[in-house]
Amino acid sequence: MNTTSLVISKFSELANPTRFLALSGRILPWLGGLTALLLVLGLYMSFTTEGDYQQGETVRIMYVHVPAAWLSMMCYSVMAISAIGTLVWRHPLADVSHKAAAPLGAAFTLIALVTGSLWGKPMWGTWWVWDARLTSVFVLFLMYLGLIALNRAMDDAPRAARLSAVLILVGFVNIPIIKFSVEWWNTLHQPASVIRLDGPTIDPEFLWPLLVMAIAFTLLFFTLHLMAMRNEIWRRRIATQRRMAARMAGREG
Amino acid sequence: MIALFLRDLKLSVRAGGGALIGVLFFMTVVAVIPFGVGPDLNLLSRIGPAIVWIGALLAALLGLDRLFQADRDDGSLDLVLMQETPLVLTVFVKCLAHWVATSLPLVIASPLLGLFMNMNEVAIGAVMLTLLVGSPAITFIGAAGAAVAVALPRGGLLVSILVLPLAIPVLIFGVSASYAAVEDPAPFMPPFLFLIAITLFFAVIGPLAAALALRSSSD
Amino acid sequence: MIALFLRDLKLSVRAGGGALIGVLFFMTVVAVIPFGVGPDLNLLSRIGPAIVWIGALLAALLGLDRLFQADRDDGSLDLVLMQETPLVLTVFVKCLAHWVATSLPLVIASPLLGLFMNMNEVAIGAVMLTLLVGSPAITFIGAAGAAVAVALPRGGLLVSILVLPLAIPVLIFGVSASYAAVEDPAPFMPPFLFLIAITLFFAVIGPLAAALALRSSSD
Amino acid sequence: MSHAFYIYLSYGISGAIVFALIGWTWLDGRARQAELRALEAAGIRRRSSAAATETSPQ
Amino acid sequence: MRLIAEDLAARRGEDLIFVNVSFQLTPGEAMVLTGRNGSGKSTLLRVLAGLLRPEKGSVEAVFRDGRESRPAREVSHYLGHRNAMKQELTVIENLGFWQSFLGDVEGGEGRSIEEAADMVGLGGITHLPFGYLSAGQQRRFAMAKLLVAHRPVWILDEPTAALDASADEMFAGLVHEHLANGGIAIAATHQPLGLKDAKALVMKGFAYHETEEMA
Amino acid sequence: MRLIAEDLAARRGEDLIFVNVSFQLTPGEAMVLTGRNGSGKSTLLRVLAGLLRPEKGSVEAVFRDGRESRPAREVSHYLGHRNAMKQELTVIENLGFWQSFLGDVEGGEGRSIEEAADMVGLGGITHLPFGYLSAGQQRRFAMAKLLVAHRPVWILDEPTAALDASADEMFAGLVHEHLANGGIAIAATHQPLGLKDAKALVMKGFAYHETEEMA
Ligand code: HEM
Ligand SMILES: Nc1ncnc2c1ncn2[C@@H]1O[C@H](COP(=O)(O)OP(=O)(O)OP(=O)(O)O)[C@@H](O)[C@H]1O
Ligand SMILES: Nc1ncnc2c1ncn2[C@@H]1O[C@H](COP(=O)(O)OP(=O)(O)OP(=O)(O)O)[C@@H](O)[C@H]1O
Ligand SMILES: [Mg+2]
Ligand SMILES: [Mg+2]
Repeated sequence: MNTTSLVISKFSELANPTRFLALSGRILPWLGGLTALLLVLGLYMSFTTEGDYQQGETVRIMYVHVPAAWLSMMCYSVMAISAIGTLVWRHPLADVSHKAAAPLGAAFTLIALVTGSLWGKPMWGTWWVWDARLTSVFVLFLMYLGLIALNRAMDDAPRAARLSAVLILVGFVNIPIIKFSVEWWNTLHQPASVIRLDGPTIDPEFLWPLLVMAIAFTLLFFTLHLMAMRNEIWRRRIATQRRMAARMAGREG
Repeated sequence: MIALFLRDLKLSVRAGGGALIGVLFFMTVVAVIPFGVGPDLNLLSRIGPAIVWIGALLAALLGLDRLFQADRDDGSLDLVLMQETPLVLTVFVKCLAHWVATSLPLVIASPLLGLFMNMNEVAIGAVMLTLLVGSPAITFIGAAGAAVAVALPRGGLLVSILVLPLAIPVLIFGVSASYAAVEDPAPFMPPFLFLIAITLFFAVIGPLAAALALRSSSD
Repeated sequence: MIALFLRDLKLSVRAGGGALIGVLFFMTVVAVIPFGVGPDLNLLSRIGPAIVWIGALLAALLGLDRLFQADRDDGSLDLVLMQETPLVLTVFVKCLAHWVATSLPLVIASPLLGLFMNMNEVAIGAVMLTLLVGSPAITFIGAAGAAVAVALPRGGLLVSILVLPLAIPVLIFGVSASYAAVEDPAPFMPPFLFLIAITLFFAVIGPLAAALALRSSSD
Repeated sequence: MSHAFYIYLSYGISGAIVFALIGWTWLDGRARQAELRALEAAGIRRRSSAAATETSPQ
Repeated sequence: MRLIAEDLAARRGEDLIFVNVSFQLTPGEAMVLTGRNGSGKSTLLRVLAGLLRPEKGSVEAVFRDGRESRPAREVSHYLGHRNAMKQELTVIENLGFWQSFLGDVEGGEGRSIEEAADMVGLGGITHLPFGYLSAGQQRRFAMAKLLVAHRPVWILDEPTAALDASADEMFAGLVHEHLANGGIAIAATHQPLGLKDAKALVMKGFAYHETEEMA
Repeated sequence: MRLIAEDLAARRGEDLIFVNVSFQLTPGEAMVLTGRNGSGKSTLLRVLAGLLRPEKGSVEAVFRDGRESRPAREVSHYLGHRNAMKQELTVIENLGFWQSFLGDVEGGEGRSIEEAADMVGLGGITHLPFGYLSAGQQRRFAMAKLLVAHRPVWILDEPTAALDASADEMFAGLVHEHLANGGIAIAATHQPLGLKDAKALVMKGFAYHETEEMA
């Protein structure tokens, strides 16, 4: 059998992860530095601005809560796009992408849940209510955990990637539910005041720190995502090489 | 296709005991709740529809994970995947058979449970109707989970975790339609129509996703 | 024996089961409830213990039927049956492994779920304690059912008729002990002691019956 | 409990989660690279690097 | 009708199992696959049956001199290691199900269940539950499944494992008749199948270190 | 140690499968069981392994000239049609489990897992999940199971189904070594096993009409 032709035909594909590693290695320091800078700036701004006359000092929780909540949804969207990449183009990087993103999404969702609860206690008088917004976020958290569990339960990486891609796409219905739950059902939770069609209705006093923090969180997500993807690629390489080593040993022995 | 439907029906009656274990579990749930809320008949009849719906939802999960696994284990799944008939259709028929074998008995048993929960006639009728319309949605969405579970040697709990979050809307609209039928101000039709819409939606999405998962998990 | 215990544990953790999944499953079930009965915190805390117990029962039932079937299908059961070690002991160890893999995580997670259901500290403690003591009974009695299921390839129906009615007393005593801990007049100890008695009884009867069924089923 | 308590707690927990995330990703990467180096040292080279050098002149 | 496989390559998990497998079969031709354990026979058959997506290449059934082509899986029977029969159902129920589920592909007609059972030498015990049969009897009825619905291509994975000597002959007879009627058969085997004039393909297995460039 | 089967009879469902089977095997002896499909080979082996209760008769392993006897099942390995290995676990985990679960019977010692894997010709891939192996590789590891724990009696049901030619030799070698160490082996088979000097027992199957008087 002619093996060189195969090596060549596969070479274009293989170039992808390799090129990705090289490229991301160059970008990462810059991205990380920018993230750190913006995070510091955002934190500074969120502690120096005025409090709200109605919500008092607790409005500062918003600067963490809202970016984390946005990120929890954005992360899922990133995963959904990668899932399409897996199913339609069968791109190995897409597999890696949504596998690496799931723990990040779970973490951001957890932050949104925790800060939301901590905000709810002084504002609503309770840690937790079962309203549509809160519950749909909780469901999102469970879906992240379910996906992580699914990925861990299978050691055949390409197959696990395809299956979780199907699930990610089916679960995407939850995202619009989270986004619009405050409008479809009447809940305790705030309706959107920043991202809406007729422009933000929020006081610019709060808008600036919020925006800076949101950008900082987004960059943080991308930094971590790139790092996690690199880790995942390395993990697969190691696995393949281990198998190969064992098989070669088996042949010679 | 009819052959497939009949075979699956025969199998679940003969081997799984699907119908009975579902109904029994259902009755167990309903029997235990009064311990929690106490013998307050008013309260019971108030939460009745919700309990019946939750019981039905949980009962539908039992056995769902084996929907495709049994076929994989004996090699039938291979032959099914090879055929010209669209896989989506095959999955759809399998879902129907599963629904008839496990959920339909629940629907039929629900009036009895409504009586246990001291619900009035209208409420019982409404619960039965919403169950009849809504429970297929659970089966369809469950099929997607079961198809994913085929790749796993023992799907069990994982399937339910993947499926339950998606089943929540069904529960919400089913329960609210049942309540709307009893309480005057709320109209019955909007949530009920929504329920129908969800079922139709899942009847398309579920088999599609399941077919996709089956194709990509075959090895 | 320890090897068997570890293997069964590994299998259920590896194959899409495992502690994480059990807890997740439980959380999903609990998260579903408020959608049904509505976000009334008082009501939730009242039905809380019952819900947690039902969730545990369901989690125990899912996958229990495959306890011996998986071993029979791949031929391991034959080898297990041949050994000198008493079969009762083997069954007992398998039950323990199944309990550790699926029920114990639930027991450990139950305080968290209690919080979600807005239960107070005493109720949470009581539920946890009763679960710890009562859930093995469900596993043991389920093992007998699973063994019968292996014996009768078409005995599905029989199993469900066998297992659930026997599990109901466990559920009832567990739930009523939990409530007794919260509500003043009712004493906690009598139902709790009863629960312990039931568990001990089933810990003997269950494996014995299962061993008997397995021996007479082999073919 | 004052509002400050809730504010600092929420910043504290968020910070902890973020740091845990960063730390885990970082350490994971370090561990993977170490493993790769160990494999390299054991003489198992990726075939592709060899293949790449073989085929690139063509 | 011809069966054309072109430049097939397949992987299992992360490892390439074979590359560059090409062949053509015309009506009446058979091909026998041999090779060491783990050399990729079953993998190739599953690729032909459309159950594994090939890494590269294609398998097609071409009709009317290339003017029409269909995926090979739609015109094939696949008999794998597992029998695809339900233990709980009787043989009649099992075969009846496959007969009506599979249906006939144009160009031929399936036999009746009793006739098929007679042909595999087990007429008269079709009323037994499948789980009550011996290993060899189960395998024979799995072969009867090939007869109850018509498919021009048979893909067989170690069909005669568990069969006794007389059954080997019975099986060779079945395949010869199928070939005589213009069928095509591909079988992986470790035992002589008694098929004369069959093409042979020897799987070598792939040296693993040559294929690792993907990771 | 001797293995003594006396006047065995067994039924499956309602039908008697065989009657009056008696034999004795002493250390170093092997017995090969042949017969048509469905003639009762597997049934006899399952009776010997204590998995089916005989209708009549007994099977015993006798030690020290009859002064001590144990049920044959406790001193036997049984290799049936199914491999008794878990798809989800790696080969090491599978073999390790059986090694410590089965333990050694006095009079011998099991080999280490790697050694056993080498002996069946598959050293080096024991870290793979069992489900990833080809049919023949799975069967070989099922044989390795016989080596990791010591049992004087081996009961083998079609051990070489799915094995390639080189594996047949490997298997014959294993059995010969076992016999040379004072073991006993009983195998049902349709293929020549390459065992010289083995006793032979041909199962006839019981003509159904002859047994109806029992019903
Ligand atoms: C655990 C409880 C909570 C969860 C899971 C949660 C979840 C979310 C989510 C997902 C968003 C993003 C919505 C969007 O982009 O449209 C959001 C935004 C927001 N949340 Fe929460 N939240 C919780 C509690 C609270 C509490 C207690 C408050 C304050 C009283 C609050 C105030 C806000 C505000 C002001 C926004 C920004 C809305 C906007 O301008 O778009 N949240 N929350
Ligand atoms: N579980 C069962 N219940 C009832 N009858 C059975 C059962 N298993 C096997 N039989 C019948 O017992 C007879 C002997 O079966 P057995 O499996 O011993 O045959 P065998 O000699 O091993 O055949 P093969 O070569 O096909 O493996 C067969 O006629 C079969 O139909
Ligand atoms: N599901 C799987 N995942 C990963 N690798 C697999 C899987 N199934 C098989 N393999 C590997 O693929 C290779 C080829 O297997 P295959 O089953 O095609 O061999 P075979 O030629 O049929 O062997 P046999 O004669 O033993 O049946 C083997 O090395 C095996 O380890
Ligand atoms: Mg094979
Ligand atoms: Mg046999």
